[in-house]
Amino acid sequence: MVGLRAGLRGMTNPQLWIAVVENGCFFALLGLAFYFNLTGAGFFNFGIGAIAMAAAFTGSWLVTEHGLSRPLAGVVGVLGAIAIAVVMELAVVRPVQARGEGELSALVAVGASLFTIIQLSGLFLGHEARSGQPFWSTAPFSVGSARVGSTVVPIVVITAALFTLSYLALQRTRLGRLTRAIGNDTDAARVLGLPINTARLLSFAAAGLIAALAGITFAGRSGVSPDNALHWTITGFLALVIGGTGTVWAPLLGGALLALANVFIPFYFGGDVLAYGLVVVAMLFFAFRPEGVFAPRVRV
Amino acid sequence: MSARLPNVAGVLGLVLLVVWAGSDLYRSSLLVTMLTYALVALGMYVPFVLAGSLSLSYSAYAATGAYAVAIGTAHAGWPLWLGMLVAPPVAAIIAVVLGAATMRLSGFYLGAVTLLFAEAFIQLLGNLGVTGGPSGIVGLPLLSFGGWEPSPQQTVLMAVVLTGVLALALDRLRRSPWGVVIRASREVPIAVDTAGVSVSVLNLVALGAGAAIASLGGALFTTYVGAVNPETFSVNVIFLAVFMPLIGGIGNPWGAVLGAAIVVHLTLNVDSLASSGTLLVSLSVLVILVLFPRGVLGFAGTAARGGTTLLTTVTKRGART
Amino acid sequence: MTTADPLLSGSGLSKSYGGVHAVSDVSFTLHAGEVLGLIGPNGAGKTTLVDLVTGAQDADTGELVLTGSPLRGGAAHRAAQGLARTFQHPQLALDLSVADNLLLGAYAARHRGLGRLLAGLVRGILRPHAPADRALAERLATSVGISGLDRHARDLTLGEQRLVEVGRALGAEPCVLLLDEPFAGADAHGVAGTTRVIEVLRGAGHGVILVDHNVDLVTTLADRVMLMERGRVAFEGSPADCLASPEMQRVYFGTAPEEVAS
Amino acid sequence: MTRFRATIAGLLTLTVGTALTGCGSSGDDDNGDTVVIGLVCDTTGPGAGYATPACTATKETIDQVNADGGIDGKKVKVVQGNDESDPTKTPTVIQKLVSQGADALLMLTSSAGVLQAKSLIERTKIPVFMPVAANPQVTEPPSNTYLYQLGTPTSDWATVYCAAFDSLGAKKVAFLQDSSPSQVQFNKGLIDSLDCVDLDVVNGAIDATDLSAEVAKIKNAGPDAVLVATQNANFDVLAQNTLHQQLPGVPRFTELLLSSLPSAWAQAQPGALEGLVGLAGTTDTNTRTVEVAQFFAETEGADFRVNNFWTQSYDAVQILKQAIEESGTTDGEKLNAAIQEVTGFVASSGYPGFTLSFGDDKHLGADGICGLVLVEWDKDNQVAGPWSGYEPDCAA
Repeated sequence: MVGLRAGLRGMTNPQLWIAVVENGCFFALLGLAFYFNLTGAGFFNFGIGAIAMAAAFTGSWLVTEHGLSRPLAGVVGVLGAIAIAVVMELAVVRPVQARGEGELSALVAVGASLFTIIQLSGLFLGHEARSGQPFWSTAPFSVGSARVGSTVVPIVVITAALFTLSYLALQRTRLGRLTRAIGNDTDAARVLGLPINTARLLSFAAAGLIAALAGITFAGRSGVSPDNALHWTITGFLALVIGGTGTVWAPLLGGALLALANVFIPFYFGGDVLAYGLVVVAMLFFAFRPEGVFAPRVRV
Repeated sequence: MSARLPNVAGVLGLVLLVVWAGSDLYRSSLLVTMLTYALVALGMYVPFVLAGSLSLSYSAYAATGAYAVAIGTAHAGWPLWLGMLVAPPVAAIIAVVLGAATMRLSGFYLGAVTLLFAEAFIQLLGNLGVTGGPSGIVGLPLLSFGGWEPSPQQTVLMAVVLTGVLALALDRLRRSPWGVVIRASREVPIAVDTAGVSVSVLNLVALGAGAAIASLGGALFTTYVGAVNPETFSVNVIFLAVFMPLIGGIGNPWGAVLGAAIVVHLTLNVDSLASSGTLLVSLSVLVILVLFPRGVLGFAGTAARGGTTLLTTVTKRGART
Repeated sequence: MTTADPLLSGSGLSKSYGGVHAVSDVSFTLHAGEVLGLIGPNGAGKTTLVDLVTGAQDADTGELVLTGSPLRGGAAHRAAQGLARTFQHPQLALDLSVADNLLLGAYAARHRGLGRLLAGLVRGILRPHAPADRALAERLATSVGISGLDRHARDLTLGEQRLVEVGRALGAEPCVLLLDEPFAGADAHGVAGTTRVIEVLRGAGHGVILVDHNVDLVTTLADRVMLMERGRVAFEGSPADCLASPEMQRVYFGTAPEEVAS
Repeated sequence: MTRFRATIAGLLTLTVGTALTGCGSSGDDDNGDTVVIGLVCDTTGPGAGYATPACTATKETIDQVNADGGIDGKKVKVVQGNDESDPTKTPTVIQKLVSQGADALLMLTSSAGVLQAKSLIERTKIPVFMPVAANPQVTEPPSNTYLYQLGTPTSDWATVYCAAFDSLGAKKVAFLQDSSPSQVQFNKGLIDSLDCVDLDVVNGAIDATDLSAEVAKIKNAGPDAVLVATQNANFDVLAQNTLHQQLPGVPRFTELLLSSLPSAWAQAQPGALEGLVGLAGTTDTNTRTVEVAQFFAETEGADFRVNNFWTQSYDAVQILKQAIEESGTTDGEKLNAAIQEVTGFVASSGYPGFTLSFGDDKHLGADGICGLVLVEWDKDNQVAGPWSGYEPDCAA
């Protein structure tokens, strides 16, 4: 009875649900960035976390050290992130994949890119954590007993907007449908003479854009440092694979599930259990549902 | 003939390194760090390069080796070398259990789960009592066989011999029927399966063998330095171990050893306080992956065969793409 | 086992994906020294049937018997019982040499089961090269008619790749060999090599299941032919009867609509 | 393309080539005219946040010592290494500095690295200071003969916190710590000593992106005060942001790190640190501190704000200087004995009268609790100065 009441106390605490929403949106956006890369290039871009970090970190550096306005710094951060993503594709991923050695070489290449971005950020902008400088924040307010922080509304709005736009872009535009076709079967697309390279490049750029917006907005919560990059990458990857790769909405569900784990595992079992809990959740999930919740439709 | 060249060069290189280190404690320490990395990278070579499965738990296996030595000595009063003997089977068992639990995963999925496992393993080492918790185990005695206590130089020499023998063994294994089967399983698992060798069992054997070798790296480091703690083999080590064979060249196990030497040189021996060793290493990996996919060894081999051959390969590769 | 007992038999084999019945209720027999031809249009279920027999896919229903014992388990287990196959899309390790690819079947045969896998690991380190293996590779190459053992497999033509696959299967010394479209993309030389292997196996009392689009070749080589259509056996009998059958006329030149689902 | 590849190959060969040539001279530079101090600074790894200022402080102090005539008339030479707080590198970096003739080491890097090198330091027999480290495990036995820290044991922290809680009348206190094993172990002594209050311990994951669950638990328990016990600035800021939002009005305390990291204050949301009380190492009421701050301000500029990273780095060099001068030697064992003779060294941190002493079984320098200063943050997330609620007394 006591256990049940304690259990309910967690589940009925609106503050925790606000945390689930805020974290879930962030994880989902990172997952969406992964999804774009997967769709357009058939490839998990493990540099996503580093790109999100670099955008937020650079923006913050521009605001605090050079007095740029937040929106301007945000634009620079986003453009920089897109540039990094495009360079990664053109200079690293494409040449490595062109040799046709399977996915491992490309995976190691983006791994090395991840570390390079982390270290270059540290070298030029400093290794210390910086305050987040979101280009948009709202005044905190209360809903009943719960407080809604300044970054909650922006990240929810941005998430809703980006997911809707992504859905429309991928389903309703010719280029989007083309991109999906290429991700489904690159060889067939090549035979058909589709503009594979353009679509790939666009998918990298879109992933960079989404990651940057996610990073810049979420950094408003507790700052950003180069050390965040790897953790953000793994989080986004997990959000995508838990949600599945079947629809553009999948990372949203994956992000929400991951956020539930991140909030309620510490609440019920303590924060020290989180590391073990994540391994177990990931293993169970991959073992029983390796294709995620929303699986791509099986073609016979 | 050309197959033996890397072996001869590798052994010669190790001998030169031993001579170079001499009785200098700093150089010996560099050499031990290099051999530690080399053993972890050689361990990863088996599943990663030969079988093509990216298991990222190698920090855990190195730590298993280190703790086998430390716990055996500190709690059970074993001599250090006994821990070194116990480490490989223990690490192999952990790897096989983890491998069995992740049998259905491959590629990115396997990488993600094994990386999470590695992080949880570090947390576990810090929470257990027998491992000495977060401060680990320090103050281990020096290596001793019966009454004979080898000098640091002799210890280094033994480590060099161990690493050299393992690199030679892996090179022989790579070219043996077993090696052909496992290398084929990387490209065409279905062909190997329908030829009668279960690829999942083969992968488990590769994971076990790799973990056993990597554990020796951890055991060596702890034996030489006399201490271990949960952060000794952090997630950093995993990525270094992935990068090292690629830097050296994946065509041959000696590439892993060469990669370890280059990484240790770049991170510890180059006096560049402002820039970080990690940056140099990741940049070299990018350059090598993009421009020299066969690594330093592959490039050296090509160069050795003369400029004409180089030109032909490059033009041929150009023609194909 | 008497000579009348089949070498390999299947009964009631079915496999469906979602609502599509790739193979439904197929039964067959293969006798020692016999070549069973499997023909039919694209999507008839030929390759799926080969997959079900070799264990590359699990059947929904059905039984298989090889030399009197039930044939079950995964692909590796079935190979150990005496099956070998080639693939519609050749599955060669492109980074390895032709010799290594040819020897893969024999090598794999030596490493079946955990015990032999571990023993092979130790033996591989102690003695990586046996001269006998080189000789075996040369014999396999000669029997399928391919040369240039030290070439990379990636430099082979499609026809040569198919020959290497046949040689690889031969190296495992199977009692039943399943050939999935060995003639597609092969030149006259390739056809001759594979044909020779089939004849040799037949002469030695092994069984061969031959799947191909080339109806002329299959009917020439096979002792018996099974015509498949949409996952079912439409006709079974001697090549001559098959060619003359109304089912053959219907399936290939058709009165019935040809649904081609890939 | 071919030429490009060849050029890159040439560059790579050069880099590798330096392995054979560049490190040929690692002889013993200690020819008696100089004192060589080895400095291990993590300037590019996870410890860069605190190691960088501490490293600068150490080098500036050594420059001043040299300008004043050196130690015993000998110039001080600095040899420096960077281990990126990676324990597999720390032993080698130490060996490198020792082979370059280091007579003593100042380590501004992670505790894990130094723990890894403990056995090595014991064998090498040269004194090692960790001037700014707060983790006392490093200087606890075994293998601690040559290791020293300037800090205060956590039992002294507990005394200060208890007095502070008492001044607020807080009986029930929530204790929020990051669950990294090293932090849990570090806090164990503190928790054991905080028997003055009813303590409710809550763990959060160190790399958490969110602490709402932990704070919700704290809120449910209804404490009179909250102590955030972490050495991880990100965790601390995230915790303060969340507590400020969800438990406004409940007094908050933190450990020693945050007060020394102005960059971390900027990470907090506007006003999130208002009213927070934390441990610090310096106060303007100590004239020694003011003098040292003025010295650093000469090179660091007018904006310079002193904290214990600077004062402790300064003091470590001065203690080393005093020990070498009193023993007249740089021999490791004799120098070590001389360090253990240092008593009543007037520190440049803490309250006036705060002293440092070392001994055979005293490897943590602080004498008493008045090396600790409680400071309070204002609504601009800046440290406003000492907290009015309670001041540790040097006489206590």
